[in-house]
Amino acid sequence: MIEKISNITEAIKKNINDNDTIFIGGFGHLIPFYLTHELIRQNKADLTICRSGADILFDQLIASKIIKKVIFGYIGNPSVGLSHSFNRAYKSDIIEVEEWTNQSMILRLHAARMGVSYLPSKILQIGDKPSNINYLKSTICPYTGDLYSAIPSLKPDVALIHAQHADKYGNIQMWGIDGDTIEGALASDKIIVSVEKIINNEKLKEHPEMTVIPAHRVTSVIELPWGAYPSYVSGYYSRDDDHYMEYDQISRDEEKLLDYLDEWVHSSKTLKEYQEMIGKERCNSLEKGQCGKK
Amino acid sequence: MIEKISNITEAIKKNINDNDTIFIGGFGHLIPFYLTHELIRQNKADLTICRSGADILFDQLIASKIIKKVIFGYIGNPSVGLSHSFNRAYKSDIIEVEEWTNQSMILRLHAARMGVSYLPSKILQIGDKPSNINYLKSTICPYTGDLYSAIPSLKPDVALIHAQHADKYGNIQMWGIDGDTIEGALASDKIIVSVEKIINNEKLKEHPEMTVIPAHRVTSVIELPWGAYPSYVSGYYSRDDDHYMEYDQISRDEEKLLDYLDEWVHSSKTLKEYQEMIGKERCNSLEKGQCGKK
Amino acid sequence: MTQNNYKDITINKRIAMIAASELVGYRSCFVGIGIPSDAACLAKITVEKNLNLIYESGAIGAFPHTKSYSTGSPSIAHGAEMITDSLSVFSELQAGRIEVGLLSAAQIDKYGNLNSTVIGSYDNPKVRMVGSGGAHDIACLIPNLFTLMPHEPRRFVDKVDFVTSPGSGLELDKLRSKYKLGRGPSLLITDRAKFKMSVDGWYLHSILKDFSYEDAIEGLPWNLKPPASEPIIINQDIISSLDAIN
Amino acid sequence: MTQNNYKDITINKRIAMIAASELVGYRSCFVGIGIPSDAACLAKITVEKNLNLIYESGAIGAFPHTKSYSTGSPSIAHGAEMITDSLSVFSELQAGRIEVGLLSAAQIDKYGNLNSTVIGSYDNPKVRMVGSGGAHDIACLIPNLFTLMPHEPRRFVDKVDFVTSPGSGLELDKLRSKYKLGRGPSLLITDRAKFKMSVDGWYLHSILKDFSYEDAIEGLPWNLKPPASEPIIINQDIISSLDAIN
Repeated sequence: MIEKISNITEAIKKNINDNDTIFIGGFGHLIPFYLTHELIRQNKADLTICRSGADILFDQLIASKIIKKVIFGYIGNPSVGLSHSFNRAYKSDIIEVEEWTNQSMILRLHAARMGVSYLPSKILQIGDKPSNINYLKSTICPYTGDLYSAIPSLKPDVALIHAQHADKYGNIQMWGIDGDTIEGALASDKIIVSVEKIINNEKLKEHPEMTVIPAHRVTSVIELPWGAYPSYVSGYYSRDDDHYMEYDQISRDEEKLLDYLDEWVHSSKTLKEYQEMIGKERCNSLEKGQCGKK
Repeated sequence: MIEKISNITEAIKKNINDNDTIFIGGFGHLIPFYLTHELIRQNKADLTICRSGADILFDQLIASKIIKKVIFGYIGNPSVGLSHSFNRAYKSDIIEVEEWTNQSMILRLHAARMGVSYLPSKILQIGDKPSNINYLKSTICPYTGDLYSAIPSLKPDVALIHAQHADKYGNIQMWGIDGDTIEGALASDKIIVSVEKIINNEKLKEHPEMTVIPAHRVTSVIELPWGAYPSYVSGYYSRDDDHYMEYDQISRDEEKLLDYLDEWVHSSKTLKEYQEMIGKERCNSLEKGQCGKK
Repeated sequence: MTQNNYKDITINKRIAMIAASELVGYRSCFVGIGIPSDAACLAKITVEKNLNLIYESGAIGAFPHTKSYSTGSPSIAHGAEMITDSLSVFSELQAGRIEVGLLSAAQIDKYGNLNSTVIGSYDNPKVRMVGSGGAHDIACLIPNLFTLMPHEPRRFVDKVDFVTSPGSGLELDKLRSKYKLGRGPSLLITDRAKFKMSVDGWYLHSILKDFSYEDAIEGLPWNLKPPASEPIIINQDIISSLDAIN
Repeated sequence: MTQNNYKDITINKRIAMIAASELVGYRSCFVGIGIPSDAACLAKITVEKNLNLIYESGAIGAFPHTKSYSTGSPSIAHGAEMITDSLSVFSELQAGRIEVGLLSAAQIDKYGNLNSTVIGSYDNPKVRMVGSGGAHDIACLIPNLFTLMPHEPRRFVDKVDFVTSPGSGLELDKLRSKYKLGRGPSLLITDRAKFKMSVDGWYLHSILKDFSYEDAIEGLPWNLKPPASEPIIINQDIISSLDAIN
């Protein structure tokens, strides 16, 4: 069997090109922070990033000026505030924006996953449409005459996601909150996955219903424990809510944010350095925190 | 919380009317034999039954003359042979038939589950179409001009399914092969579920990712161990392949089939009688047989 | 605690307690983080134990005991009866299988249109906010929609700057019927009063005990007559359980 | 075993061994029960260890060690690396994410059209069969399609009674391109020979060692010239593993 285990530098270098459209997984849970930071460290250019609900990882990518376009249903720092880097970029017109809603983003990915170029939906027929999606068209049911929006498919070039487990062949196991992570991964041409732990194939097959992406769809797997920090991983560690709140303060100020990125991204060239940034004490405390089923 | 536990007589009497359209779960695995036989015992009339791949349970319902119409993608006795009762009824024109393919049946249910009246698909545009679905229409993508079949939604009145576990509030847990069981259940207005075992709510919440239908969608839950025999239940008992093979011989002959139905359906008025028909020895052997994860 | 003056209760808890009272009889509720989540939890532990809380992250039968920042937070997953994906939850929403939804926003207007996208113009805004998330989708699709707003006059406007989540009223009702959508917001709950929707927009339905008519309409830009209904008195069970929510 | 006469091998195993040889280089294969499943298993344990077997029941990375009656049988679930639902598997199929498919049927014609629905007319058939199942869907959508048929002359016809699973050839190729479908059957494998598709239908590509040209075309209704290619010799690993399949 082909082995898919890679290292983060190679995986990102080989599989992601400037101008690619990248789906980034994680819905509160399992956000691939460390894996995605590699895009910044490698100074990729003109990327389009997409998902339904986007949080501070999107803000960091935008702040790093490697993003040409952002496609989303929500962008902010959940329950804390706004995405300040996005807002600055939006107001100064330095990024393209395509703004949908969470359901329409998920339907866009679902269409791609299902292999069709659009799906009918009742949403986005009333209310204001962001000017960026004025191109949205309608469709009509040939049986009932029902009127629908035609939600266009969105097929990313690459998905970056984080999960609990993989085997060396690239079968991915995940549990807990999914959101649109699996949908977005399966909609994408390439899938790069960081995991908390590589497990063996025999152990994986004890729970085939926990496998969410089959080996033959996966491009690369990288073992990156704590790779989802400051988001969380069910069964491993809790969410660092404080980090999100501090980020709100920091990201209001471009200077401070550059320092933050320097520490948490540029200087964290190895996973070990990232884990040291988090710190032993904080790790211990988050491991004891609420994080769901082992 | 509302408790959903019921007995089979009441659940079927109250919730299924003559002329209803009924989705029947089970894809090789988890076929709700005993629960569905109650339709025959209660002598319901003019039912429409539907699913993607239909096996000998459909044959038995058709033989019992309670079926007005059958909607399917496949109908037979898998790897053994034909659905003889269906074939007799088909040739003598005593049932209406609507014949699709497995994928189109699943998309019909998926459309209903998603709350839209059709979904676009590439299938059913070339090849022969059964005359019963000459009404199939096409649709065109307003962005790409791609041509699609418009697969019409199918929203059953009731779903009858079998699963491993439920709690008393009606949360349903299932693992192993699903096929279109969950899709068909969630597409339906009412959902009646037989299970191997009622478990308590605390135990169920230890594995929220195993819950496939939430309590508020479920109409009735009935504890019916061995209710999926002669199909199988992952973690409980294996498939009785011999029963399927014997059924092929029996169902070729209408007289013999009536005797079979008398024994396995009409005379099995209680679950205990059904279990006695299976027999202790056979139960023991099937429990030891291959049946997947506990 | 019955003798308590409702004015001593915090703003968020006052909204949650009125909203919880309105959830009696419902079985399934689409909730977001914040006051909506608090209100639904409060209903579930008091007056409507049959309510299933549904979050867009895919958690169903959830019951967060601690503060949640995201609909995907550990506290939402913890103790949920089912965890599925967002597609499934939004599909249930579009299929009309979720009975009631609770929404909040930065701005609300006379017809219940909600804005969580921009203050100012879309292309050149004064404030750029978080966008719809699932709010537009819920506002279009849910059969019964309650809007929850703290009584801060700047949030109440004649016309929102951007209609993220469409409202109701004569014009929109026609479109909602044409597109087979939900009937739009039927109720607006503030920390002082309850408003119901008519073809002409919100009218003041009833006022929370200990608040006056003047309190209820203070700074609101709409033309609101005194209510015909009696003051709102909250079920004692709900009042006693207010400490259980954040 | 190299000295063995291939005629001593059972019909089903001869088909499976030729088909297994053709699966080299593929990563994902949509398989049904019977010879298709046997062929894919044989390839997986010998010449193509990277092949992921995908069943319409939702089992992926499956590897049945005992006889399976249904794609949902315990033996299909047992040892699978992933169990998802049928919708997911058919979605992967429609999205062009599964590379190769194997199909069999009651009848096959010159252009690879397959029939598993009726013998005779649809509304008044001589024999009513099981219908498409997933066969139509696979034949429309899969990028590479191999058809597997025991050499029983009655199964080979000029025109099938009902096109359950559409084939290829000049007319259908145009439609396949118009609807952005898979390219249709490219290969027909019997227990005696291998046929490839051209715009004019099947041509005889090569004959299994120990069989003659006359054996290969015996009773077939098509005009088939002797093949240009050498006889088919099967990889020794495959031959040695034939006992592992049913």
